[in-house]
Amino acid sequence: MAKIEINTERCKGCGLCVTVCSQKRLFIGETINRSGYTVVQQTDDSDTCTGCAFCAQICPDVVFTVYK
Amino acid sequence: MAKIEINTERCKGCGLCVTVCSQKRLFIGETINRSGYTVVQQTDDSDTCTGCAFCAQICPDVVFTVYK
Amino acid sequence: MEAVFKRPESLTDIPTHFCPGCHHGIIHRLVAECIDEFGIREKIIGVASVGCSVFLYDYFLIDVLEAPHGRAPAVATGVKRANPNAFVFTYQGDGDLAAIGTSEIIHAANRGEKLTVIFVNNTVFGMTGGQMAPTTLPDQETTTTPYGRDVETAGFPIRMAEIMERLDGTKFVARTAVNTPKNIIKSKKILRRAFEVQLNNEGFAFVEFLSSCPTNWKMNAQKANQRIQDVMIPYFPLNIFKGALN
Amino acid sequence: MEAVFKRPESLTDIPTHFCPGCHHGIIHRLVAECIDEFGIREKIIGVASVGCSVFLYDYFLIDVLEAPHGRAPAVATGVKRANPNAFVFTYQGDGDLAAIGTSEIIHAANRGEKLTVIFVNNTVFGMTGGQMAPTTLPDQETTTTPYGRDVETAGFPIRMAEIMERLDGTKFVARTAVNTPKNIIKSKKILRRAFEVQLNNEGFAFVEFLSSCPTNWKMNAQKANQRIQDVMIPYFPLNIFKGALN
Amino acid sequence: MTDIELVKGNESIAMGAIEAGCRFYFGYPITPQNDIPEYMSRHLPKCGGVFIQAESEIASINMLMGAGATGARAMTSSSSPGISLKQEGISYMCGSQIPGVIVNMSRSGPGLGGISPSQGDYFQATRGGGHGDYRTIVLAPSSVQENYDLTMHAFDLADKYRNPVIILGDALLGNIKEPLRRHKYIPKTFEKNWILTGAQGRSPRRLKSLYLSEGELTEHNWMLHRNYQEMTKEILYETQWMDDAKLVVVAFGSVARIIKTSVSMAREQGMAVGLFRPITLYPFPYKQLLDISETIHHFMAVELNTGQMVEDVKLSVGHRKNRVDFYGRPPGSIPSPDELFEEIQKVYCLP
Amino acid sequence: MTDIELVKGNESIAMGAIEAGCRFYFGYPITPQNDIPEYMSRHLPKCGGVFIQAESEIASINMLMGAGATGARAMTSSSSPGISLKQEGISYMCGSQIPGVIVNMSRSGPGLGGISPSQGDYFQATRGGGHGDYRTIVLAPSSVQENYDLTMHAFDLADKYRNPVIILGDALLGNIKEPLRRHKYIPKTFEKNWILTGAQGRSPRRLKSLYLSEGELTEHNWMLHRNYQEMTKEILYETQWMDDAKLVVVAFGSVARIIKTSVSMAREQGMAVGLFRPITLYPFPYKQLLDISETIHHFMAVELNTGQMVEDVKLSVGHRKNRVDFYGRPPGSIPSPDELFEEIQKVYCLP
Amino acid sequence: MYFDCIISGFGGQGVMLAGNILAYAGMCENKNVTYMPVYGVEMRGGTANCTVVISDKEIGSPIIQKPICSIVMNRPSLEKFGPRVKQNGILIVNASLIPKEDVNFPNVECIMVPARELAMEIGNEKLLNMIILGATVQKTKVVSMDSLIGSLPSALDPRYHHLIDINVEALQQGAAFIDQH
Amino acid sequence: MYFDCIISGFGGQGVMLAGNILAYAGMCENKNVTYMPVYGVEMRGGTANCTVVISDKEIGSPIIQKPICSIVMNRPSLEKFGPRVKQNGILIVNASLIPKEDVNFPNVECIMVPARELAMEIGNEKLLNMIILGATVQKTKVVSMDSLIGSLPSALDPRYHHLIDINVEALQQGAAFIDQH
Ligand SMILES: Cc1ncc(C[n+]2csc(CCOP(=O)(O)OP(=O)(O)O)c2C)c(N)n1
Ligand SMILES: Cc1ncc(C[n+]2csc(CCOP(=O)(O)OP(=O)(O)O)c2C)c(N)n1
Ligand code: SF4
Ligand code: SF4
Ligand code: SF4
Ligand code: SF4
Ligand code: SF4
Ligand code: SF4
Ligand SMILES: [Mg+2]
Ligand SMILES: [Mg+2]
Repeated sequence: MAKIEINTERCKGCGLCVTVCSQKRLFIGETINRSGYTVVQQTDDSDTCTGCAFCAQICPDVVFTVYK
Repeated sequence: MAKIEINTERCKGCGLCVTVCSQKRLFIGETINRSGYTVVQQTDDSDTCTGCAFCAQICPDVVFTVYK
Repeated sequence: MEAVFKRPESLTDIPTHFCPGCHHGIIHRLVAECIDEFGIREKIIGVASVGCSVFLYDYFLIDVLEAPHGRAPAVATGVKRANPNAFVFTYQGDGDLAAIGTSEIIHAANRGEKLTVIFVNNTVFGMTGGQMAPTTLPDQETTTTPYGRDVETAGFPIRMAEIMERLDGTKFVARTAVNTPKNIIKSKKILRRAFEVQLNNEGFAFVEFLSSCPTNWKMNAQKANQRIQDVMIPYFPLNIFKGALN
Repeated sequence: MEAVFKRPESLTDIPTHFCPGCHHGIIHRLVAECIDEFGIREKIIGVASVGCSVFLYDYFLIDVLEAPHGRAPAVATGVKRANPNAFVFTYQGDGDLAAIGTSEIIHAANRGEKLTVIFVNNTVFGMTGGQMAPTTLPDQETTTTPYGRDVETAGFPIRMAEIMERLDGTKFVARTAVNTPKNIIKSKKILRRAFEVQLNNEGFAFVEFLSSCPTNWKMNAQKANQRIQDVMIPYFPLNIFKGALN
Repeated sequence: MTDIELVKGNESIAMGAIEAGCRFYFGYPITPQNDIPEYMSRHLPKCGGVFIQAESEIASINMLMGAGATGARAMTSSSSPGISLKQEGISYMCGSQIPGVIVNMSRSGPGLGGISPSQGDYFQATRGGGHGDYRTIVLAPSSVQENYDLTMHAFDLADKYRNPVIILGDALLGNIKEPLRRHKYIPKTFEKNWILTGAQGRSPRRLKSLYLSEGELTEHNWMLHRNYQEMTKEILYETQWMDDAKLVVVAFGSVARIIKTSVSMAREQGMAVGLFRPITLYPFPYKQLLDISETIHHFMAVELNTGQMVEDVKLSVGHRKNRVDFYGRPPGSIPSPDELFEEIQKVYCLP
Repeated sequence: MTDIELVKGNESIAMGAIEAGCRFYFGYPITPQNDIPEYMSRHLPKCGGVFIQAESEIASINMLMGAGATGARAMTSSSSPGISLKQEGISYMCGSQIPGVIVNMSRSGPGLGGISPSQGDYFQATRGGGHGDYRTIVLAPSSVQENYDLTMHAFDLADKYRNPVIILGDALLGNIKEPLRRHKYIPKTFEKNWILTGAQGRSPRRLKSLYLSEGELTEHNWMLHRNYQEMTKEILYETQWMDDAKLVVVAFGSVARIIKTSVSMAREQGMAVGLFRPITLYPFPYKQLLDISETIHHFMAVELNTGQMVEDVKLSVGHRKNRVDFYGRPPGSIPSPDELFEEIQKVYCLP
Repeated sequence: MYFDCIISGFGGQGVMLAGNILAYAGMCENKNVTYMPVYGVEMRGGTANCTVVISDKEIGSPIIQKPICSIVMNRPSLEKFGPRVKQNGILIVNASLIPKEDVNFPNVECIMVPARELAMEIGNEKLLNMIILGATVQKTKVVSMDSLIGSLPSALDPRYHHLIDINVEALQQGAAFIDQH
Repeated sequence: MYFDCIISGFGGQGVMLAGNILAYAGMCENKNVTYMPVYGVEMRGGTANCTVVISDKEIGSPIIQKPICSIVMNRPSLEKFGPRVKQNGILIVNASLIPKEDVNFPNVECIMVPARELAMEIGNEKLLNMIILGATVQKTKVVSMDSLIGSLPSALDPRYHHLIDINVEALQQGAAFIDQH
């Protein structure tokens, strides 16, 4: 069991995390943050997250916290 | 048969030619040139010169002309 | 549950000015993690260079000195010699380190200054709008090579890590990339080692990061990462050129 | 009888200001011979650097431009690009080329400028009174390394030819010496080749000469020549690093 | 070529250079003048020229020196910190009498400063920031059209006096777009019997700045000095609203155009204010300003710095019964026409 | 330490530096100041200091900046062309408020010029040869003893104002030997709450010159400007034979001592000539000279160049009814006391 | 005749292009014009703005503290440039990102243009700058719509010339919006 | 009391050392002194000269156009500095390299010192500078012989202190030559 937290206000919507999540549970949705970026979101199936932290590793804006 | 010409006014008396002459026919004598250097001279035995031009090659001041 | 990944403490909470997908952000985080892990935040003096990374002092909770363009290794030499107990690093782009600062990096390395140099090679001058860098690849279009870099007249992409390797003064020289999680994890190990080399007073450490600049490459972040894999790594091979991970 | 050795015509008849036994004189003569032999005296533009060889223009019957200290390769780049039919060479000391001018030589070489660079390495700053040069050998005493060069703090003697070899832009790179008639004859061949590389429009040619400075080494001319053999050549191996004599 | 175009200031300089026959450009990127190298990199190859992005500003100025030595028309451009790095090279070019055009689209200082407009490099440009007694002609355009025209002129002056010429603009004049009418360059010929081309059929030439025999360098310096005196022939300036003026505002370059608006506001309010805009900063129009002070005794120097050109104004008119006021705005913000109008109001009634 | 020694000018500077606590020296050889690095390379290691022969003047000034940022007392030295190369770095040090001592034993320019004495770098030193609105205190010694004393003083001033200080000597003051009385440095303490040492138990510090928010850099520049105004407290100058003088000769550094002989010759001939020697060139003793012009109206600036300091003399006293004459000798030869005496004679009777 | 205007918004919103086209149109009407961009250091993100001045007299300052007209395309721009509009000036607001209730400046005529929606009608969100520009010109009459449209070929990079028609449409859509409100 | 002197010769003749010792001796007598060397660019060969001024007043110029005294050790120096000696001044000539007939300056007292020969008598040609210096001091009395000798330990590099005695001998030899002629 693992989970991630997304600090969307820092997200710039670059989509890198989306490409590396092995569980394909990240996506760029419609939400726009205060800086005007369309931010990343996670699917509701929180139990699919493996806590691999690939998303966190590749995110240039340190948006994620990963718990395991 | 070979011979050398020494332009002593250019000579700085460094002695490098003396060390390389295989025939040991060069020496630093007593003569001082206009610039104040004690210059190189050759022995009288002009027939011993082989024209190898080692002296000329090593002289930093292009003092020698070598004939053969 | 325990946080297995969280924001390093040496990073401030200010959003960076970097473009979406820019690797400067990743490299900043790796540096911050090393600072945290070695517990040296309070004995660090960072030397910022001029390039997209100039705002280092906004993002790290450490003492920072801003060097003139290209001169960070000389500035860092002054800092370290006057303050040998401090941990001193420079963070420099390829324009900064491999163009205007060629002389300073070569001689600081050759003197074996006890510094850690973080070199971010993104094949362009990012900050000034995407001009050719010494590391720009053959035929790459930039704003000053509008017809592609012609190696015949504009020179060849310069491989700094290989030149660093040749200098007797360097102790650790590596090139790495942060375009995939795997490479990032590898990079972290390399960077840790580059920190240790200074912490153990062994000598000069140099890490070249292949880095993306989606903005000036005019591609999105993913394509930029792919370009690193397909185009940059073949030209700039990843390697530990000198020293070892231990 | 025929003159088998005589003063090259490209040399003026002015006595040089060089010290007794200084190799600058020999290297000047070799350059002049090449100019004569290729018949290019009237299409040469020489670029003098700042060092004991600054008076190039007094000794050669050719057009000469005096560059600021270290910048001869950049100046020569401007000359050659604006005048591609001219034969352009620089003549630089080790202070000039390997210290202040590091950046300029590396980038001119890396751009593959069609230049011939004559590099005179005498392990000291001759003209300014014998201070340490980047090529000063370990433990060598100079006026700024009074206790001998301590490589730990003053850095390692830098091997420029080896660095030049690493750059993709260079076509011919060699190191040679003029301390014996044999080495001089060899040097001549190497220098001729370095001239040809430009004459054939092949690219950038670099010849490093190991050279003596009896004055600042504080020894007589013979001992200085011996030092080249015994101490310098082991550290700076003679070699053709790139290209071949043909 | 007489069509009108909307052109960016930096590009107008590049266009003027190419039109004037500049075929060699050497530079290193720096904001706010990157359009110049970028334009050159696109257009020089098309007209048989050479663009080199050098490894540094120092390399650039030295390449300029090399190309200039062969008689070619060549240019480099940069902005403040980069220009500081060129000072040694400029001193050498002056000492060796090698022409070339150097563009400084200056930015805020000191140090890294910022990229906004500034006139903080006035001293550096007019007094020779490098070592020794040398000067360069300094042209200060204040519109896109002038960028273009003065760049052409700069090449002529450089050749005429065998001396580098500096174009001193700033971030405002580099980034602004305005209508530009391009026109053909009218070629001027200069005897270049000093250039290096290989000593074919003539005795060898040398271009150098080292003079060691007793007295030789003194003579060389006097010769240069006479050349600098000659340059006073080239003085350019603009005046407006001078006829009945009681106060003359002296300003150059970007701030001159901002204050032009303020002066016209003053005129609308019935204030007798005139505007004097030096176009050559070196040689400075000392005499021209002095002549004006025959009838007008109140001057106000306005600059985007803490006070540099004001010294030249004082050296010119700072005696007799004249009054010289100063308003300076160091870089980091730009005064608006309203603010400057207020400053004019403040000094207008001073004795 | 109060023994008298016969010491070379360059070495006296190195001695003063070490005595004042300078433990870091960064430099690159250039004639005529090589005794400074050479002395430092011999003596610094003995007192726990660090000598680095840098790869260039640019590296040296940047090392100085790095060491200065940590609060260390550090110095670099060079001569004219090398000082030109340091201009960018000096501008950065001023912008970042990092102290340091920079010695310019100047030589002849422009370009490579020559190695004889010169005062051709006056403008560069006093007006900031780099970019932007910055200034450095400039101290101009004129004897070996002053070399020593003013070098010590320079370190105090640099720390006090958090600004680089330039010592402007020349080949004459570097090569001359004179008796020197060394003495103990009286330590002054300066609160250095800005230095970088690692953010231990305090919030992180930054030393930088980049200021981008609207108005921020303007404010920073005004702050620096106020600091420069403060420096006027430090003005130093020497006067001699002023009481009844009708003509005041103004000269600094090496030429001031040559002309001292000429002025004493003039006095012997009964001419009422005085000597004013600015010791701080920046800040220049404008007011002090102006005060003198209450009673004396004739000034003569004498320099080893074609006319630089004379502008400051004119800015100071060039109004009212004063007369300012100038004699300049550009480098390459040195005027003898007799020649200068003749020049004094020439202007003495002018109205 | 004298007109000045500050156009501001996010980096990608086409602020600079709009300013360029407006300046071009002024030039085509034989006016004096200046166009002055302002960027941050970064060449990325952040807000961008430019100033356009059109006059039949010589133009002094190309930088204007209090413009006659201001176009604000996002909220930070509104906050910075809204209050600066001259008394009796005009403020053109991108209503798609800024709610009406936030726009409250006495003695300034505020025009709310739902630019994104209007652009979407033509099928491309990116045209929102053209919608707003069309509206501005129609409102201020600083240049004729013909000049505005006529300047597109010169102001647009040839790479984008195939998009001229759709841009024309967007300008007209913006103008039409003004006519209808 | 005021005295100045230019000492000149070849590079290796010890010109600078002689000047240094003289200045030192002046300093030991509590005089003001200056010593000013002049080299060519080259650090090698060529001629070298230095100027020494000794005075009981503050010394202005350390560079002298027309010295009271001049020591010339070779011919080029004679040619350059001979004519510059002040009226009624003194010219000390190295007679070993310069023939008497070439030394002809009206109103100048010319002293021919066979320096090389005298030095050889002590056994070392290199002492010729000391011979000449001794002669100069004895002739001009600018300092006492005691001061001159007393300054050797300070003026000579410690490496050469074992040569002090022989140097003293040379100074005395030079002085003796003056006494005898
Ligand atoms: C002396 C000087 N020259 C040029 C510049 C302009 N400049 C700022 S950053 C930069 C290059 C940035 O490229 P790089 O070092 O590769 O960093 P990146 O932005 O790509 O990370 C340049 C040329 C400057 N600030 N100072
Ligand atoms: C900018 C600058 N810095 C320093 C100098 C002083 N300088 C003249 S020659 C030289 C070094 C000479 O050494 P090298 O290049 O090895 O030539 P060498 O005399 O040994 O042949 C230096 C440092 C200078 N002229 N200009
Ligand atoms: S931790 Fe792994 S599985 Fe979970 S969201 Fe991140 S990348 Fe996907
Ligand atoms: S990688 Fe980071 S910045 Fe990019 S989309 Fe994912 S969370 Fe956002
Ligand atoms: S040519 Fe040969 S043999 Fe003859 S003198 Fe020269 S070195 Fe000796
Ligand atoms: S090598 Fe040349 S300079 Fe040296 S002694 Fe022989 S001839 Fe003279
Ligand atoms: S311009 Fe390039 S390097 Fe700079 S922040 Fe943007 S993506 Fe990163
Ligand atoms: S100092 Fe050295 S390099 Fe220079 S001329 Fe003398 S021996 Fe040759
Ligand atoms: Mg980069
Ligand atoms: Mg050397």
